[in-house]
Amino acid sequence: QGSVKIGFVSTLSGPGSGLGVDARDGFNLAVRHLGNKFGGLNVDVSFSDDKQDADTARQAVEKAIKRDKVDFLTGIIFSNLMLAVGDTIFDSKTPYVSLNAGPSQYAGKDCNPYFYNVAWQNDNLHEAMGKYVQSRKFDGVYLLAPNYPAGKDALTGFKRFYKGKVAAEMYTKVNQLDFAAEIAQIRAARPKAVYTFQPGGSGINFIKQYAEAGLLKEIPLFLPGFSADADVIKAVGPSMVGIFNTSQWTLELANDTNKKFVEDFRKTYNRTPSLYAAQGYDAALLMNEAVKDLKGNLGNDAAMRKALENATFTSTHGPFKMGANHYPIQDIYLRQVAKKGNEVVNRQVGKVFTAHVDAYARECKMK
Amino acid sequence: MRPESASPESGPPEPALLEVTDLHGGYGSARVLHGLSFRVGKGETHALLGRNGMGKTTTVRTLMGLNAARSGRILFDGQDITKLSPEAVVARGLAVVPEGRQVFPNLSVEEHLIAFHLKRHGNHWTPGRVYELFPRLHERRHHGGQQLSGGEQQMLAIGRALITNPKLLILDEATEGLAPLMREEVWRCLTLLRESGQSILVIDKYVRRLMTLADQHTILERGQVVWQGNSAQLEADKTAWEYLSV
Amino acid sequence: MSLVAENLVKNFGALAATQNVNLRVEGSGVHALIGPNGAGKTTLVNLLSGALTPSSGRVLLDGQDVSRVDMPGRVARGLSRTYQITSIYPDWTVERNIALSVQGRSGSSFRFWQPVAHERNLYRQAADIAEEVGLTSRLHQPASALSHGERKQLDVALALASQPRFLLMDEPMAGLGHEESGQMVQLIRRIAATRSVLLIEHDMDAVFSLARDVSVLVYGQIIASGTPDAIKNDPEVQKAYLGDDHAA
Amino acid sequence: MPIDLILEQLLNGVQFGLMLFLLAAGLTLIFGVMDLINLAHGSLYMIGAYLTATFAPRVGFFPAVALAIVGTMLIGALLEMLIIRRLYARSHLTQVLSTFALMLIANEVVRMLWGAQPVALSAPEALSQPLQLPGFKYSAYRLFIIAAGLGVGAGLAYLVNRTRVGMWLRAGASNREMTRAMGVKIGPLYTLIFALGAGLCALAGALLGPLLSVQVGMGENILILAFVVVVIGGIGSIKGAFIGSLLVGILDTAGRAFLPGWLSALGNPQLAASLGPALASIAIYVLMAAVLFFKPRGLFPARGTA
Amino acid sequence: MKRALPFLLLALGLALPFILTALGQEYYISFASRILVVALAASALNLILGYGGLVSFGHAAYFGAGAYAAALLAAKGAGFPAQLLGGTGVSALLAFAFGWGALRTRGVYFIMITLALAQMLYYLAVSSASLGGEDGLRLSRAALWGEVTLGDDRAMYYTALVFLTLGLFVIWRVVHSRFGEVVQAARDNETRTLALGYPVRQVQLVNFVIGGALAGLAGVLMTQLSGFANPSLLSWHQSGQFMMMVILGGVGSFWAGLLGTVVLLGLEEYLGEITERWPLFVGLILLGVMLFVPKGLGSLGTLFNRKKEVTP
Ligand SMILES: Nc1ncnc2c1ncn2[C@@H]1O[C@H](COP(=O)(O)OP(=O)(O)OP(=O)(O)O)[C@@H](O)[C@H]1O
Ligand SMILES: Nc1ncnc2c1ncn2[C@@H]1O[C@H](COP(=O)(O)OP(=O)(O)OP(=O)(O)O)[C@@H](O)[C@H]1O
Ligand SMILES: [Mg+2]
Ligand SMILES: [Mg+2]
Repeated sequence: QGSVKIGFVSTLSGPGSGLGVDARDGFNLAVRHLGNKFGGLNVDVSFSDDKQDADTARQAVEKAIKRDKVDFLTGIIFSNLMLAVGDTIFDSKTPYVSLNAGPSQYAGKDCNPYFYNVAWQNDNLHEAMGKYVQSRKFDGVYLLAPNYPAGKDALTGFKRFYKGKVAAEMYTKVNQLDFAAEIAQIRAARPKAVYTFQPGGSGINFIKQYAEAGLLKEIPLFLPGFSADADVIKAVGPSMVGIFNTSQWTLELANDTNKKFVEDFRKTYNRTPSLYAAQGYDAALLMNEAVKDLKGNLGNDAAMRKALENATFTSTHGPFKMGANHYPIQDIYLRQVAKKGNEVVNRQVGKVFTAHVDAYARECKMK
Repeated sequence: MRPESASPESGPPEPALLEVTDLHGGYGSARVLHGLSFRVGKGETHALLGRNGMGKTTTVRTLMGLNAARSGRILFDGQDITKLSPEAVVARGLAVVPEGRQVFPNLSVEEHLIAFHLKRHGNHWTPGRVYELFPRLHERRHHGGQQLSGGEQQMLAIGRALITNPKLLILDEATEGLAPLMREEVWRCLTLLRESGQSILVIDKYVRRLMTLADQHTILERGQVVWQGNSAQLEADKTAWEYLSV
Repeated sequence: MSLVAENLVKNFGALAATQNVNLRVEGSGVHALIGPNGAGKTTLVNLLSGALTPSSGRVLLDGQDVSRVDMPGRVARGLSRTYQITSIYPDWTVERNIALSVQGRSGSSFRFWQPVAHERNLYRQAADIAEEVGLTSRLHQPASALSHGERKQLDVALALASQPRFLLMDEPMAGLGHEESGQMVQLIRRIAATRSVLLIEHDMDAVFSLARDVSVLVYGQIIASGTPDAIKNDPEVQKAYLGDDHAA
Repeated sequence: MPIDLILEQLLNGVQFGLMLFLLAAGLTLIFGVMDLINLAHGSLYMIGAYLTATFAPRVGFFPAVALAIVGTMLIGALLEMLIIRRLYARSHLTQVLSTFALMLIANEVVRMLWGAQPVALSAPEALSQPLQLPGFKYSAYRLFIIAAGLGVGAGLAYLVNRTRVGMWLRAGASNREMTRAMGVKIGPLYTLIFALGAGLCALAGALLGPLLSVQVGMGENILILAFVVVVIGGIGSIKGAFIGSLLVGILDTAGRAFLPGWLSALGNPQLAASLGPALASIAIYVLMAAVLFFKPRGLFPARGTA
Repeated sequence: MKRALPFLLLALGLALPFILTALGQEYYISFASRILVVALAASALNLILGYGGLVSFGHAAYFGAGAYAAALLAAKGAGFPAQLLGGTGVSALLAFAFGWGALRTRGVYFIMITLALAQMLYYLAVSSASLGGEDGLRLSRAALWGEVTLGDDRAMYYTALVFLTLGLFVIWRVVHSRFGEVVQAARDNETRTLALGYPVRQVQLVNFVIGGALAGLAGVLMTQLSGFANPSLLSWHQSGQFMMMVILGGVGSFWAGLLGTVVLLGLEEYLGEITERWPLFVGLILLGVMLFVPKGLGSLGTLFNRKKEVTP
């Protein structure tokens, strides 16, 4: 009996490893739920650590392709690493199922038949928050992001849907530790709301300090979902209560897949799942669906592509639909951090987008 | 080689302060000391002589516990100190003015004297007394060790050893680099120390001067004792002077 | 052939280590500089050799102002020095130590390609110089295994190997035993036969047997200059430096 | 810009500087005084923060800080006796690689014990209300950090410059053998001081934890800043580290707070928005390069040490 | 034995792809190329650090600058030779400028100023949109001859092997020349070297530039190996890694760069395969080596050599 080989290359050590580990755990859980079989074939996953370094990622990917001859690749968290390994993967014609990285290049002009994304296009959550903040009609929003292209993209995404007044657009250092200066500026500028994107540790630093400064009660803070998910809540604690954020997935989504995922994830790993875990889970579901559709016949390129493009299954956030550029077309929800019992979690408080298509899809001419 | 016999008339042996027996040692695989024996009596001033590279400094380092002895025994004040660490040796009452001064560049003159001051053995030496001995140091007391002239550093090294109020003071080329007047100062000071009952082991190239200062002399040649005796015997013995090739 | 200090001043903060020193070292032979500890002798050597820049005043080498010329520049003009506290390459063999110095005066050191080990003449000259200072038997030993006295000899060898016309020697006898001191005196005499040597030394026997002229530095100032005999009998010098035992 | 805001930003700068000083103080003590380059310093900082985060929910913040300090000091002492003491006599480079190895090990051990995700640590309730200063309110907790930084600075300066222990330490740094030959028991002394340095790391970790993410590897980027501070000040000088950290803190904060404003006042706001933070990111490195260019041994070169 | 070593190594290098193919481990050809490229950069650092005694903690700056220069040139359509020249030249210029500033300082201050200069470059690359920010620049593999491009594993491997051999040969000649003698003298006793009449700073600067240029060359090769230039090539982690390799290999022993790279990358690769906790084991092994072989693995070789290599 054949098996389906999967290369899972992710950030499993170093400061960014929290995300990679969550995604991996979610992926593993799905594999277990499927009885270690995708469409009847045994699942054989090899994990490797990219150390959040582009060249290490490229090497790991090459190894998976050339040595392990994998049928699918997945796992990369960070978009800059994705872009570094993309060409290698596409040249080898191995389908890649992205469980997090959603660079605009691959959504638009560089879209590729071997790239499939179950998570989002990077701008999605920013856009959703832009739309929600717009709907609240704030008079003056303070925008803050780190000074590098991804930071600027985030604010561009936000402004694509937010058309109101921008109190200020401020760029911070990459990997910034202390935000006292920025917080003082914000306080002095008296905006009606603050939107920021700060990746990784800087994000946690910012929220902790914003809360510590007592500003959370004075000026509401809006964040993209990945800056206010279970991992961040665990790190910051109850002072986060009240923060709004947007996400394609929430703990409370009432479909069976999600219920089972959340419940078992908690049981197995003894922590609340994050959206990275949900995305990892979804990636496995997509692969399973495709293999099922192919009836185990993985060799055929065109058939594989068709199977992945047309896969229909219930993901952790409901029925999954792949767009023409291989990025999901999905609903995006509004969440708010709240106390539930003696736990602090993200509550689902609304829906911002229904069947949202990303902004780059138009530019994609899929070959 | 066998030590030239010191004459039997040198009197009954005083209780020895330091007694070195058949000492072997060196640096790693390089053997320098080949079975060295000598003794320094209480209150005695003892000179260790020999040409360059004969093992005088190595002997001192081995006494201080800075080099490990390969075999042999060092008794100090009745206790075996052969295997002790340098700090334990100092605690027993040895102090050294090392070859090459080795003052601490990042400590001021005053700090050298405060930091290592040990109150014991009658508590004779204090920073104040050291300044009396070397007024020049007093002028420079706030200067760092590195800013001192060569001679000033030498004075400081002596002061630093005295301040531990040792039972046995070891001076390895303590007058090196000192101007004649200053050198005289040191000799004068050693004479005073000697008169006050301080035991001293001294290494110096001014053999003539040592003859007026030291009670006993030991000459080293290639890590072995080749001659021992008192100043009068040294004065008289031609073979001894050959070892020193003066 | 002349080395001249002209109104040299060097201040370390408030301390005037060199105060308006005028000194002239000329022709072959030994010019001794003596003075109490801390008088500023080493400082003067540092100023003359270019290790320190003067606060004011000039250093003239063969009539040319070299005050702003760096140490390598002065070596190229034939001025070398030894160190009071020996300064050598402890991990290198004696031979390599000296060869390095020979190399400095025999062709460019910006040669990247020829293996230096093939330059036999460097090592031949090094061996000659080792012979001259009495280190032949130690030629292939690492300098770290030399005794204190031998290191002094090596220090002199390094200076000699750079073929100086002027040699500044800062206490070459310090730490040498009687025999070695004697050898060093011979060596300096030989060196000084064709070169100009400024000798700093506290060993008065050596100074008076070698020097043609003697200058006395006290508190940064030259208080006397003259022939050895004149200096020996100068009461000022006796009071400041020599003490009684060298009188007459 | 209103004067109050300028004052507040200055205070922010001082505060950020003292945050760095808490870490830099221990670093300069170990690095300048014991002549040991310790890359694992950041790991001890991390351990301090994790221990505080672990104890705080059970015993409250301040007792947790005390426990973390004691715990980290014990770990430090153990580390010194088992490994670090073999490194003093070695070259700086050997120390770099060995302590880098320790850092890898510490990261992995912490990950095994606490997991890969960041853990929570909040400021104590008692310091949650801002204090009214003339002109503006300021976080009580950040004021507390300022006080702690000043206290640590004064204490260390006294220890190193005024006490005999400090003199022994400095002597040992320049010439270990001679210091032993003067009767100083360097072994236990260094264990003690290393533990003290570890304690300072723990204090820094505990106090910064409520403001910064407590996660694996948290010590590494901040360690670089601490090194910058130490080097600007002059290695081994507590005073230097203090002034250096204030300079870095104020420059960094001012760069972020004022530079974009000034640049846009000069013209193109678009350019200012991106040039400002770019300059701010490298400002402290420019400062360090400039200081070392004109004063190659830092602002306050410790006497006689290289 | 000692004379034969380089030739044995070269023979092994030439044969390696065939051996790997025979073993069915073709994937490791590309891994071996990476080792060769990184070893070139590490050996260049060994020239500065090991022989020159200057601990440069900003070596990634020259490595990364070479890479970015090559990527920019490639985007303009320049071929491989132009990229090599351009990358090496840019790094040499950069090393000249940085070295000129940094050589005023010594010891730990030198470590930190080189770090600072490299960090500036890093932040420049991260925040500059025209350099691609975090994502960096992508480039397509250059043509070597005819149809063969450097995208081919073997072509890349042998290209890297040629340049590593060349680089090591240059370093060997430099180290054993008159110039190299002065470089080492300045490391062991700077004051005396000045007093012997050597222009120490100029010599060190030239040596620094040679090292920087070789690192730039390695950077160019790196872009061809990986297909991109990105900020992590400039980061302090990268500088640190080069340093670790040289120290592990044995500072100032000729093979330090190669040895350290093989061992460190090999360990990471091997341990990464068998356990997720690889950093723990890498750490333990490095610590063990440093405690028991403090002068680095290269010093083990001197057990067999009569002539002692000199280490600072
Ligand atoms: N660190 C060392 N390693 C190896 N050999 C050494 C070392 N230090 C000294 N030696 C050797 O040990 C021998 C004795 O040296 P030592 O310094 O004890 O002589 P010394 O009598 O004090 O001479 P000096 O009068 O020149 O100071 C010499 O031959 C010297 O070469
Ligand atoms: N770098 C420095 N900084 C401050 N003071 C210094 C420095 N170098 C020397 N001095 C001071 O300058 C004076 C002259 O020192 P110098 O070393 O020239 O004396 P010297 O005549 O060579 O003495 P000696 O015979 O003892 O070697 C001394 O008082 C010394 O303390
Ligand atoms: Mg000696
Ligand atoms: Mg002097």
